[in-house]
Amino acid sequence: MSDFAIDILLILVKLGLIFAVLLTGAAYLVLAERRVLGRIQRRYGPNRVGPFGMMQPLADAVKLLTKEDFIPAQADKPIFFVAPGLAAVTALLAFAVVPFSPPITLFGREVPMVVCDLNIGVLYFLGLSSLAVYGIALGGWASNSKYALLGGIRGLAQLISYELAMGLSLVPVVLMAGSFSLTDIVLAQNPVPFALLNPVAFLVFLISTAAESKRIPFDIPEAENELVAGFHTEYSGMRFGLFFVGEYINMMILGSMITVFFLGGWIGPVLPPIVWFFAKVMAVAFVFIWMRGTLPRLRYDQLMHFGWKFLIPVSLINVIVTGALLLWLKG
Amino acid sequence: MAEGIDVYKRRYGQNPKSLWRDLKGTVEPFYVTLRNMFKKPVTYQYPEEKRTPYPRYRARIVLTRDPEGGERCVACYLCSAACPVDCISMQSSEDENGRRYAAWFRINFSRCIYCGLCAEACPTLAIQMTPFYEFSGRDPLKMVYEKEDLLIADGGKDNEYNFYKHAGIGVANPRGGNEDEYGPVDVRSNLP
Amino acid sequence: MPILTIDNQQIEVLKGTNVLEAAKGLGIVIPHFCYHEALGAVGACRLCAMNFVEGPVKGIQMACMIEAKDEMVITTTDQASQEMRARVIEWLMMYHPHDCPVCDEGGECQLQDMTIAGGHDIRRYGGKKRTYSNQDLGPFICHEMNRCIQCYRCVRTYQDYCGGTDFGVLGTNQRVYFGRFRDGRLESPFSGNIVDACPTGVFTDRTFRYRTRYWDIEEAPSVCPHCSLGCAVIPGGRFRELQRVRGGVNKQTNGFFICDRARFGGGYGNHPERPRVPRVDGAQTTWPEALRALRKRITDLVARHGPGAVAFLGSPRASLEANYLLDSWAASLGSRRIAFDSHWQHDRSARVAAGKLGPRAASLEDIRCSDFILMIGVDPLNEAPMLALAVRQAVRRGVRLAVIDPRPVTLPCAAAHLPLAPEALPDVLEALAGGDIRRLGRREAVLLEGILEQLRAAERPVLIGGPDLLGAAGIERLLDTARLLASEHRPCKVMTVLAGPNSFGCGVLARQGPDFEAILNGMLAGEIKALVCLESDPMTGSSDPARTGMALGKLELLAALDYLPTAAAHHAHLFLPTTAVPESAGVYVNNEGRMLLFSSAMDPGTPISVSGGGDHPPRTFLPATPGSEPRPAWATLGHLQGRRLSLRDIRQAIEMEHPNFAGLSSLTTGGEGKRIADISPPPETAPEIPFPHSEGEGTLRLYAMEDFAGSGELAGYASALAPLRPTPFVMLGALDAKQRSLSDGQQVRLRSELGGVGVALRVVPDLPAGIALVPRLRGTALESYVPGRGHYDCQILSEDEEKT
Amino acid sequence: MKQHEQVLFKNRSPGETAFLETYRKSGGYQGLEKALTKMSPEQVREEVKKSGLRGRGGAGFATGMKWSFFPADKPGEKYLVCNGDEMEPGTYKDREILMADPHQLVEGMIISAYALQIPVGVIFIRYAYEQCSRNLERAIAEAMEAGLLGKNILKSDFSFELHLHRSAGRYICGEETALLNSLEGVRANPRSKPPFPAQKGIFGKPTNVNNVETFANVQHIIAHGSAWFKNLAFTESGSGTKLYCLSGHLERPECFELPIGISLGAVIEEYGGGVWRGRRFKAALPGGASTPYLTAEHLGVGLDFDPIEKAGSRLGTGAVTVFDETTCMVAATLNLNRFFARESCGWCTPCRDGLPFINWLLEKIENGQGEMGDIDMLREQIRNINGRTFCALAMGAMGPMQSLVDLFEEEIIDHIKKRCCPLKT
Repeated sequence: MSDFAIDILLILVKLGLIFAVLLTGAAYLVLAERRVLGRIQRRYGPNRVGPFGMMQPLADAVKLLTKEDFIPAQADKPIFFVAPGLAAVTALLAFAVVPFSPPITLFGREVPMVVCDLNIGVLYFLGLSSLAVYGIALGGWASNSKYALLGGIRGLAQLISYELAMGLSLVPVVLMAGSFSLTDIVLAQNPVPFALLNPVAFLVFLISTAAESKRIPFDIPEAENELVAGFHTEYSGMRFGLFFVGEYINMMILGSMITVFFLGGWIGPVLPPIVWFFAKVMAVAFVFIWMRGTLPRLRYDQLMHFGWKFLIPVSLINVIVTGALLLWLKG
Repeated sequence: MAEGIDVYKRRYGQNPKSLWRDLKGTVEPFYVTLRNMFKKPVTYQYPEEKRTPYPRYRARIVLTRDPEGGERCVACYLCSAACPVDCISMQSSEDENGRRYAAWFRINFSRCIYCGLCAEACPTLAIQMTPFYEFSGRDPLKMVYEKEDLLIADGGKDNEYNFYKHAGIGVANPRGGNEDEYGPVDVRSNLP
Repeated sequence: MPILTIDNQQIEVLKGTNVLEAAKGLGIVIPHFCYHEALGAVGACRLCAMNFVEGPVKGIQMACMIEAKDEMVITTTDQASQEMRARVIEWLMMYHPHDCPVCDEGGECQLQDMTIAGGHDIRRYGGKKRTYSNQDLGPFICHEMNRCIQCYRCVRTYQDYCGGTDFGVLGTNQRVYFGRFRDGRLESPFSGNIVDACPTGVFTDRTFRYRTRYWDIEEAPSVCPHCSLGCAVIPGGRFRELQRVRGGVNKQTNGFFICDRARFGGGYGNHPERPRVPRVDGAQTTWPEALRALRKRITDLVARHGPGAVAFLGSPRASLEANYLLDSWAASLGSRRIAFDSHWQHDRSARVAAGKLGPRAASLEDIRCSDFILMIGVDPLNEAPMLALAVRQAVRRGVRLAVIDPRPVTLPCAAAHLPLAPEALPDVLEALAGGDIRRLGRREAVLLEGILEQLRAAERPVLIGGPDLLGAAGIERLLDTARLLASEHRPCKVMTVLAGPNSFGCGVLARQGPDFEAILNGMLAGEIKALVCLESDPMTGSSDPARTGMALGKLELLAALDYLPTAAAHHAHLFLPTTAVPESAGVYVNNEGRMLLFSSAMDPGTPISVSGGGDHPPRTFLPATPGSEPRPAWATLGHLQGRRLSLRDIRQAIEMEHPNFAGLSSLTTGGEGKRIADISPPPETAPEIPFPHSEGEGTLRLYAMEDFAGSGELAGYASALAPLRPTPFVMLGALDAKQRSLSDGQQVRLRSELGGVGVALRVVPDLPAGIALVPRLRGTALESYVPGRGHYDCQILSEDEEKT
Repeated sequence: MKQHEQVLFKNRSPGETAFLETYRKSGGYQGLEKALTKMSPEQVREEVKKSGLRGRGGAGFATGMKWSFFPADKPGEKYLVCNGDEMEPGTYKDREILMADPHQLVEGMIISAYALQIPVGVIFIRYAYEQCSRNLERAIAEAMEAGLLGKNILKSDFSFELHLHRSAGRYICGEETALLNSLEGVRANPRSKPPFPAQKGIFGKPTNVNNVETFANVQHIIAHGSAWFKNLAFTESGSGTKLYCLSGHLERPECFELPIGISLGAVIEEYGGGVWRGRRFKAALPGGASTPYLTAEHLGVGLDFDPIEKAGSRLGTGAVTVFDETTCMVAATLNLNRFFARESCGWCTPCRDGLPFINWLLEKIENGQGEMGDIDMLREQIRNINGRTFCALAMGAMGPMQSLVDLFEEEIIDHIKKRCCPLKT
């Protein structure tokens, strides 16, 4: 067996693993979210299917798969079919560059614990998160429904707006790490994570990712009580499921990104690195859920106002200040 | 950012306390929700734990009878008019004593939303809500109740009321025979 | 045109308008009970109190009693007038029973509305309530006196407006009672109007008793199909059943009221034997099947025998649209054999009226406003009841009324009656037109002299005639007389009473076309193989039922479109169900040429009371409504011609083809309608068909006449009218009766060419000698005596004579 | 007891009726002769106008004025109607006239008919006045026989026929338009005014309606002149004499003919013999059941139209009903109101249902179940009935009612506070 073949095999195994972990993770994240929200509201949440409701994700999946796949009469069918997949796939692809552990040695081979350690990982991540916009914009457009269209347009505007702040908040990270590779960024955070070194960038990134994932308090594109269900109003069955899963995968991706960029990735004492990594991701996910249970939805103008007039200026200033400091330090 | 501060100043003046209040207002709820997460849920675990509803709980509808055992319903159509989901239908008719009653009376419980507007509209206290809420089925037709299914042998709430004794048109009592009435006028006499 | 200010808004009203109406014009509706537009203001209820601040009268006054004058300043919202209204309502409600749930008026009760509007919410009166005993007022009206609020509307409607005498006010003070002297049916044929007039539930419709609530009824403005006057009615249906009919408002025709035939005779569409499913050769089938069969059979016949083998029969009770489509269907097949009324005399009369009536046509409103009325050969109460009421309104104003008719014409008002034999009527008309009166008898001459004098002196005289006795020729002569009597400054208007609600429209469509007599001859000769009947029954409708029956028997194809279980529908090889009037929309052209729109109040279908067998509705659910197969005749006829037409399209097509109907497509329901333009040239009058008369020993000339509830085709199928149908009788003059030593009430034998029947004898004092009269009563032995056919020779024998 | 000049009661003697012979002896039919021979109709009307005669039927409208509205000079059907439907509680003056001297009415009507150029007259008399109508029948027959009635009266061009109509018996028939309806044979409901009877009366023809006493005065005015008539009265504004029917708690409840303007106190003390059983005076109805009460402070008021109106009441028919100190005014007024409620024709709501409502209120108060709010309710009822009904019947009922709440409010409050009638023993 040639090295190349083994490399390919390893990549496939990693891919499979990541795929399985991500999908089950997303599914159980749904359950976790519902349980946590339940507790915040002093109820139990789903606890009927299996012990502690553990089988709930399975039941949901079965339900979604068996539901009627409904297509509106005047919908733009090809786009309507593609949009949910686009949303889920872009979310999944981002994981290709996430390193969740230092390379390990397996049968004498050093195996990097990342599908593909791109040297421009940050740019890859930013590019994919821009592509995610297409999923909802096209889904909203293709439904031929006023609610979906409005949701799609809102999503478009929101995602593009917050991408700027997100990108700008990553510039200090790259400056500090001196690399676009995510592995390098993680390694650069030993022993002090960037969250402590540059809390402003961390907060801006946290808020922007929350907005990117369209979660409360930034769920303007869905906004049930204004737009029924926003861009996925007309979707049902597994197509809706793809949107739904995409959102939770997205949440995990963004959690991983926060971990990688600001929380020091797998780095931590005592426990094996991979456990650290997942613990940090879960902590971020919990923060997102907690936020959802606490904050009310922003108004559309407040959202835009906050993004353009506050986050972007703050992150710009932060870039300049960080750059100046680094110059002075290295100076 | 500069404009953001301007807006902030316009809105809150120069008072730094306002900024503090806003920050606190953003962070404090996180504490509140976190605290609640560790309290015991208030949920009743329904099929295992059962709750006794209050007597005025609005669930399955019944038709009651007056103290003499007659049907209280006079088929006035007010309940069907009040019903927001149009689940009540009936046909009024007249018996040999001049008493108005429902020839048939039907409530489609698979449509009913138990809002209680019918009971509120009922002028004769015939239609009443009971607290019996464990009431569902898989066949919609089995949820369509006819008069025979709805009638109970009781007056329900306000047990003593008998509409025809107050109506003043001489169905239960002879004409002019209610306690708040004079006897029928003799129109052929001009005597006082 | 006084200008006055009400609640700070100015309004200009016609002189003589009362303040209440003026306020209504501004949208300020003040509660009132005793005031009614048709009955006038009497100031009894004292509810319409307003505060007159400036002007000729001051203080709290009853708005209905005060004529609007310039410079009046009135408030309706001030405390004093509001308090007054609240107190009046309180007084009215002192004794009102607590029975709204079991009252049929509930929901459309003016008292309920006014009580809320008047601001009275809690009964403060704590004393005992007055009660009354009720009366049995017959099969149509329910009486519940405890609910009475003494607005006097009923008695003003019944006595003053409708001229009834058996109902009135009894007693005084708070014991005023509205009823009859003793129990019994209200005798006036307009008795139902007190149901509409009563603002609360004292008088309710017994046929509608406990049937449904106002809010559950589907109502739509419609036109009464029982006679040719085109009265506005509002039928109401629920559960696919006609529940009731109430009077509509059309100031040009009926005004506010309708007759009992219109009100209680709406049940024909709910007849238990109504055919609701298409039939081919006696077997029920589906619509597509039936339509295909009809089209195929007719195409085959045309192919085999030419287009002349197919004849068509329209109907005066079918809508204008349906008749028009039948006409265009016939034209598209190339058949010119189409008639619109199987009754020869009625058909011809309608054509004459349609052609020659012109601007001299009198509406009922013209009659109410006229100042001299001459009725000749017309019996309004039986032929067109609301005409009698219109005439009464004129007579109430002091207008003179003369009636020339052999029948004992009963009217709800005073009239000078000149009983002349039917043969003499055209002569009378000629004499009136020409002024040569001398050649008539002395007694007649004296009376006619007086009539002629008044006719000449009157400013707005109206002549009224009917086709049954005058015939088409007589109608033509009546129109000529009116033309001669009119001058430039003085119109002399005419009203011709026609047979059906759309006779006039049929007359316009028929023009010079053939009549049913020609078609009948064609059928008998075997030239015509097929007849398509649109909502008409030549078996009973034509003037000679026996001959028609024979002719129909020779047909290869009899197709009928109808909603009644008529004889023709029963015998038809191909039957297509149509919708009854309350279920369909269309246009009728009434006897004065007024186009009147009616719209559909309900959908056809088997009533729930039938499908549920009187108990609760069946517990099965079907996607289709049972019995909903009937389709509007116009839709079916359009379909048969392969045209998908809406009513609007048809109306526009009618306008294009017949410019007389200009404005048809812009009509709206519930309006006053629009008179059609005149036809030119008027159709030629066909020669009269003579009926042989053998002046044998003891032979009488027997004329059939209309009966209020017994003669009409639709009325015959309305079960509610049964109590109004008389038992068969024959009328004979006092002299003739004496000659035959017969007495009033005696059971006699009537023998004529149609056979012998036993009937009761009614002796009438001033019937012309040698004449006997029978009403046409459907469903009895007198069914085959058709009015307007001319006379039958008959003998009247006592039962004993018959035996020997 | 001071004797005043007797005009209408000239021929009155107990138990007897003066007919033609007696009447002629006392100067009867001289007025008619004078009018027909020496005077034109205008002159007669002028004389009556000058005399200041005011209608004696209750409303007190000047007769001369009323006659001037009548289209006397227009030809055509016209009617003269005498209102003898005397049903006001306490009033019996017409009966006294007709029992004593019926020819006065006949002559008065002929002169009036001459003055107004009316060919037909009708006397509408109360059903219960059986003897009176017999007297009238005889008087009419006698006058016919003597050529005083019928065609060409006293050989002049003037003809007049007079009919007697006995009412079927209802208080509302005393209302002039209801009376006309009653004469036409329809329900005796009042008609709306305008049009007034002078324009449209019976069968839509001009009709003049006057009271018995008014007509009876006409012939005396014509015979003796208007100046004489005017001088009969005590007061400047009044004229003639008036029949005062005394009733109630008096020693001598009889009918007296006294000059107009005599004081209430004088009538009660001098002619009525004072309040009975030595009790004190509490209140009086000065003119029948439809006039407001007068109290002790009004004893000096002259019984004439204008002074009584100033005192807050009306002269009405001059039927003085006196109540002593033991009378419960609530009960007395309730009794009056029951009468009016019963006699309502049933046409308009405030009268038909408003009066029974007040009955219930007063009964409640009288039985001690009243509440303080009831007085307000009573006032509110009076306010909304008074002047807002179709005819004047309910307005008449509100006369004593209004004065009850104005003058005797204390007594009503007493009823309510003590929860019983304080005067009931």
